[in-house]
Amino acid sequence: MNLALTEEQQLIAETASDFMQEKSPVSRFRELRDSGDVVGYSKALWKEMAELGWAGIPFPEKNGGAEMGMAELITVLEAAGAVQAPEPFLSSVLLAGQLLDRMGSEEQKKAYLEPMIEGNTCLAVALQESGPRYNPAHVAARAERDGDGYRLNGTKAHVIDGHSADALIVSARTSGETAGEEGISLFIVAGDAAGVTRTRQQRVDHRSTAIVELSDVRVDAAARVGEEGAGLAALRDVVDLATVGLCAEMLGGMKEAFESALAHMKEREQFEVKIASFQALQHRAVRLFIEIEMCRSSVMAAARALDEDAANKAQLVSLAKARCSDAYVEVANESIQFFGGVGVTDEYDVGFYLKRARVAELTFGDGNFHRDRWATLRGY
Amino acid sequence: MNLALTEEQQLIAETASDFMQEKSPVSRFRELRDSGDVVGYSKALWKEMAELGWAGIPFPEKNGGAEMGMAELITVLEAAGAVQAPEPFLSSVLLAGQLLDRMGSEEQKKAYLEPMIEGNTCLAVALQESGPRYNPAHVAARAERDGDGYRLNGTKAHVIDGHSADALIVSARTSGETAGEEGISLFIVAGDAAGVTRTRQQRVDHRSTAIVELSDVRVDAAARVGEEGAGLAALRDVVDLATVGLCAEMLGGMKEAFESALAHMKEREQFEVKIASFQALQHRAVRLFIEIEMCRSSVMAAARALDEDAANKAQLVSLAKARCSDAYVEVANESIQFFGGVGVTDEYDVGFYLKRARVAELTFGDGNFHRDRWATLRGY
Amino acid sequence: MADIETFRSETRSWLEANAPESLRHARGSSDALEGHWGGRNAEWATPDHKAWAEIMADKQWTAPMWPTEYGGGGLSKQENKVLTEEMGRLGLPAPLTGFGFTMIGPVLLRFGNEEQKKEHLPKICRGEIRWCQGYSEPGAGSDLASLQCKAVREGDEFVINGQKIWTSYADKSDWIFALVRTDPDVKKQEGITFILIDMETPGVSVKPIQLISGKSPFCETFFADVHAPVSNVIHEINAGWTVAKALLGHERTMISQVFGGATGARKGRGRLVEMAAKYLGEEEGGRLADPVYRNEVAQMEMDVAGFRYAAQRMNDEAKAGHQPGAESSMFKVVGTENNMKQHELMVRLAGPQGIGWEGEGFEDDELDLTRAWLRTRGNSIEGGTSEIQLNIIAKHVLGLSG
Amino acid sequence: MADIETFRSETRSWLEANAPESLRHARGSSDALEGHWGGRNAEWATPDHKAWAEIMADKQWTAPMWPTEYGGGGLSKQENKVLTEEMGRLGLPAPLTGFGFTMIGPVLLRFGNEEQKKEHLPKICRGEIRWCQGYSEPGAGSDLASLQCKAVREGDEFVINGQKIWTSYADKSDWIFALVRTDPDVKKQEGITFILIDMETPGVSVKPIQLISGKSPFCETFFADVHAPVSNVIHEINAGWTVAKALLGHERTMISQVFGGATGARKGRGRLVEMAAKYLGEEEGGRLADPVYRNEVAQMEMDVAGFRYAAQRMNDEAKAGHQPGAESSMFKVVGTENNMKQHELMVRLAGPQGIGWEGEGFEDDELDLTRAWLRTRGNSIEGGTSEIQLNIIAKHVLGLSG
Repeated sequence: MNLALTEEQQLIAETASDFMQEKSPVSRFRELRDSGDVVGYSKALWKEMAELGWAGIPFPEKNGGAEMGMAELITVLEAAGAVQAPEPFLSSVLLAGQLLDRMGSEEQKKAYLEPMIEGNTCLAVALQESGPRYNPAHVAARAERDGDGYRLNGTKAHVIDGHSADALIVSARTSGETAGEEGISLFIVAGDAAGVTRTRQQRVDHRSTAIVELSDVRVDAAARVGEEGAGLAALRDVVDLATVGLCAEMLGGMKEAFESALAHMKEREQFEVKIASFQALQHRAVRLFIEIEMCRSSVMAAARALDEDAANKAQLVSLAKARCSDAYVEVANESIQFFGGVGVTDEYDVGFYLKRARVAELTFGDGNFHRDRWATLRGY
Repeated sequence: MNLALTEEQQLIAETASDFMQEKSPVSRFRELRDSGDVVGYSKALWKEMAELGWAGIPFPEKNGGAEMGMAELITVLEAAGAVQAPEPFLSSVLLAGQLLDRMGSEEQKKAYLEPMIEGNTCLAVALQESGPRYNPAHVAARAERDGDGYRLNGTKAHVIDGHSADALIVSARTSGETAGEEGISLFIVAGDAAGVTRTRQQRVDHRSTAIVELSDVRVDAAARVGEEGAGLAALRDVVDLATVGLCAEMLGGMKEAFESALAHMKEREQFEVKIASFQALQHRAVRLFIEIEMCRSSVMAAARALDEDAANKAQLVSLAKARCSDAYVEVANESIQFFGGVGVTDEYDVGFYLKRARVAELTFGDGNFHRDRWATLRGY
Repeated sequence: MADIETFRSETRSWLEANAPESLRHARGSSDALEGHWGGRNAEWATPDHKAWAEIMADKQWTAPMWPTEYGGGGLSKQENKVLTEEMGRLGLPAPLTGFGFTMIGPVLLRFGNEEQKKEHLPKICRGEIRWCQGYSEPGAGSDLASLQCKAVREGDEFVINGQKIWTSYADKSDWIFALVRTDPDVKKQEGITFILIDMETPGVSVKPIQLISGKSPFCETFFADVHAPVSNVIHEINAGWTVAKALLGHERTMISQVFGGATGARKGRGRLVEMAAKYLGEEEGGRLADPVYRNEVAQMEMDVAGFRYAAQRMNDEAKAGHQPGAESSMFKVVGTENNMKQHELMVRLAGPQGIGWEGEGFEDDELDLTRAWLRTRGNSIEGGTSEIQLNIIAKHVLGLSG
Repeated sequence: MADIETFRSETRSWLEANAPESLRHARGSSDALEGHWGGRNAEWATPDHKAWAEIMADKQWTAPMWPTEYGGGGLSKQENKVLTEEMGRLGLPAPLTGFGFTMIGPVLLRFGNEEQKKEHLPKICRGEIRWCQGYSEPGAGSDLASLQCKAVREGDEFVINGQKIWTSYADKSDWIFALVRTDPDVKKQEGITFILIDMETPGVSVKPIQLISGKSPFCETFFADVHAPVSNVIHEINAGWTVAKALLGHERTMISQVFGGATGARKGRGRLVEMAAKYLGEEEGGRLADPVYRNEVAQMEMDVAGFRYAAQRMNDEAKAGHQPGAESSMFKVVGTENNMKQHELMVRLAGPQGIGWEGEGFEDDELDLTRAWLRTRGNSIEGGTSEIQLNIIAKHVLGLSG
């Protein structure tokens, strides 16, 4: 594992950062929000990003991808996080795209993965239900054999970008009981298929998830992704990938929130001096700086462990997510404090980071969840 | 509940503080330690303290006490904590004395309680054993009927002041199994009784506990304190009393450690200014000050709840102990940091407070233990 | 003692006879922040609320302890306590509330001249005028004394130009009491004047502030060539800082009391525990299923309880004659931090259900919680930042120079 | 590449042939703090340790990368790495260690004149002279440049009066390198000289310091009219601060590496988990019985692991050509804090068994733990306090003026 950026990674990072600053400053996200948009991101910008190759980074060249890995993708996600770009990397690339890449048939890849890589569609994975929060085995939705196909029933919740996705990959039971490890199968369903009802859940970070109700949704056998009953392991794997992708986005967010506060401190005067000169604030700022550096190392290590399929990759995912979850909220809280009163007004951008920090914390498991997982993985 | 000191309490507090500063400055404790003393405190000074009425504060007048309560006693203990006076208030007054006052026969009070109140003897309670740390029901030691008396066998551990006590009250099972709630009885045994072997455990705070081995120790029925099998509730009660007494001592300790560090900061110069002028240190000092104030309120509330036999008294004991446990260690750690290098030398006194803080934290339950107890008491 | 008991029975009878039936044991009656504020454009929850305010104003009990000549009740501390208790017995809401009673009223009583008291206090007592506070400015946050809103004297008037920020409810208020700079050439604290301004004066405009939590009572208030008579100055010209400081200490105490009172479950299962049980489950017997969050809930409850006992001690010591020192700063810091931490913990307990903004898929309570959490983020900033409070304690309590 | 493989096989053969059998795979062989220090009064763990030092000194591999003319091995970085790997393969301890190798040696190589290098470096390489460092003074802690120990020139000598503190192992050392004030009338940094003093010179006396953890290697060192030749000055008179700063940066890096390496369980159950299992019990399957402490153990392990990856990143970036900035300050802060927290947690896990001092009733490991915990309390002070590190980062990395 090498934790320094290669020249190629450095180049991707710089390109992404330049693009985001130019095409997607935070003001773009603010306009999207204020416009009453219900999609949650810009389809046009998603297309542009895809044309730069970002949606295809981790996929085979034969599907239009770049055959690179998480180490490269996280540099793009960090840049996106810095400007609050809400484009659907997690849902389309890391969850649905990776499921298709790992489990999908060639036909499915042609039909769903490749158009997504080209930026023409967005995908989502409906894996969560209400109840125990972060356990992908908690599936009550059922898929019953119906001729040569299946009939899906159940309710999925908190489906990231699920409201706007062109197609959904749904986890449902072909056997076993809720929370059982066996019997979870995956099906790809068009977003507007008969029997699918999607309710948009507007979140505090001004992005959307969906409640997806499946009522006698009829799909062909060809809609099944992977073998029957073999969905759980793949779900867990892609959730780990998406978790590290989210961590990278969080890293970009915390860094930007912190730097905006630093800039404010160097400019704002109180009691005839810059507030940057107050030692108590300096030390707190340094603590945040250190924390961000620690997060960066953990995220980079986790990404490389996933790329290398390292034995301790799951541990490193938990290490990164626990640390980023706690750090992003703390950095955002402190940054607002450094801004003072204006920091809690909607007019300033720093509030976006606090909102996103909280949502990100509570997505794919918070600090407590991942500390518990770390301990379990390490056998205690 | 009134959380302001009455004039009488104020007077006791001032008397105690003056006495401790004059007769028992920290240098006295240091000399005791350096002298290779094995008792752990000064019997002469204990006598003087008793003559001022302090050993009798919570006991009936007919036994030589003052018939006051915890609200008064904690003012003395705070003064003792400030100067690291190691005299046996916890062991003799709050554990053994209170057990005798609540459960003892008139003969037992005459024989054991009254001489202690006069400062002529010291007592200890052997309630802990090795294993689950803070649960007084964890008793494996047994008392078997032997004619009209009992025969005691077992090993008690961490007996505060047990090495030097003139008599020990021992918890042992007359029925039931280890950790069972029923069947725990109390017996008073002379420190030098046949079959009693005491091993001094020197602790990091330069005070001592004892391992007490009971090997066929024969006692009369008259040595039983209270009814057979009825010991546990009383043990729990007196541990709560002693816990609050310990909290008061901790409060005195943290306040003194903090104030010594403050004084140092106002005197010591670095970079041509007093280190007291560094804002980062100022804010940290204020945080400690606030924490100490919060501890004081909690300790006073717990003492009064015990005196008033309030319904939530056990909760308040846990509130005080959890807070003081965490705060004393933090205050001592930070105070040493404020002192800088000299703070970790044995020549300075502040190290005594860190050592005592850790021991006190791990006596009668640490923060985690009391948070767990609080939750249980509140039904969740 | 006989007198006070007579007062109690008379009060009880009078309340029984006069208080509107519909307001007895009404929900939220003790919430000092959400009373009825009166004013030219008063909004009354029900006609009975309006009637109740009028009945009490006639009785001169809207400001029970103010002198009778200004519309107050002239009650002693002891009598006022009895009145509060008896109103509490019936669960009656305060008839009127607002900055008139809590801020400018006390200031007028202490610093106002006879004419000013006669002019303004009775209107406050009758709920005719609603007041707001014009202190902060965009360029002067923690360093309040650096304020720039300018007042230039022209004959018997001041002409005011500048901007205030964080003027709560300015959009609903009739008058504002404001700090303005009347002398730019002296030490900054010495050129400030405390002045009263009618919000209907030409040149006054107000713009509400949107917070990260959504709508808020805060406004920006702008003054463009606003004329106010010199007779509206409270205390002396250029002596406004003295008035401001008195009021700030008062405000800090109020805020710390609000946070002391607003939090925490005294009895039974508090909201935190209920939420933990709802979102994370419980075992048979009611033990919370997640032991790590259980520990956090206990810690939080204990912090809140600890704060309550600290507040009680301060009150008990004050009763025993101790002069309060910088305690209000301490309570401001701890009370706000507890409130913030508690809301953060509640959101974390609710998990994915705790991060809704609006619309479907979330319960109303969940959406309220999310907004409340975001709103609390301002607690450690408004009313004097935590950093300022720490500075005050460092200097005035610990004697750390700097 | 061929050359280096040749070097490897030759090195391997030579080590196999020459390294004492008894030292192979000896415990603690990689502990840089506990090697053999040599010196006039050297204490050797075994005769084989002494023999090993002599064999290696003859081979000139006690300081493998120093120039051969001063007793070093003249190895390249790559060769040195191979030597380290091959010694590691056999589990061999470093033959010699100490401040001669890590501090004064590098200083002499950079700042010393030819005569000084010829005089001192070979003796270090042969373990004949043990060095200690005289920097800190009682009155000058974090503000090192305010040191007062005075050196007055008399002809070809300096006469030194004053005191040093925290001189590690001064009681066992032969020479000291010290900062002394040679000009009191200029800016404090500009009047300091770096000088070498033989500890056997009349007027030098040493007093060991007792710490809260018990005995320590630290001493106070006193100078009373101590004469040292002017030729013992390193670099120029009054230019000692330049030398000192170079050495301080070096020291910080070393300390951060020590804390990076000393902590943390890379594989299997670490010490923390073992202790938690021992003192708090475990369920069937090995899950720790106390879920709240389990969470704390996980947090601690994750902090240590996070630190390790941060250290690895710094190394990888350095290899990729990045100039290290103030990273050593960051690592000093985090490494020491992790170490302190870890020891505190271990004591808490051990509970009443974790607070023994000496004598019966406690296991040796328990008593060692208690002392180790107390010793770690100095970690955030020694080698530059955490506060100084934070100041450095604030100024040099974040550009916060002040």
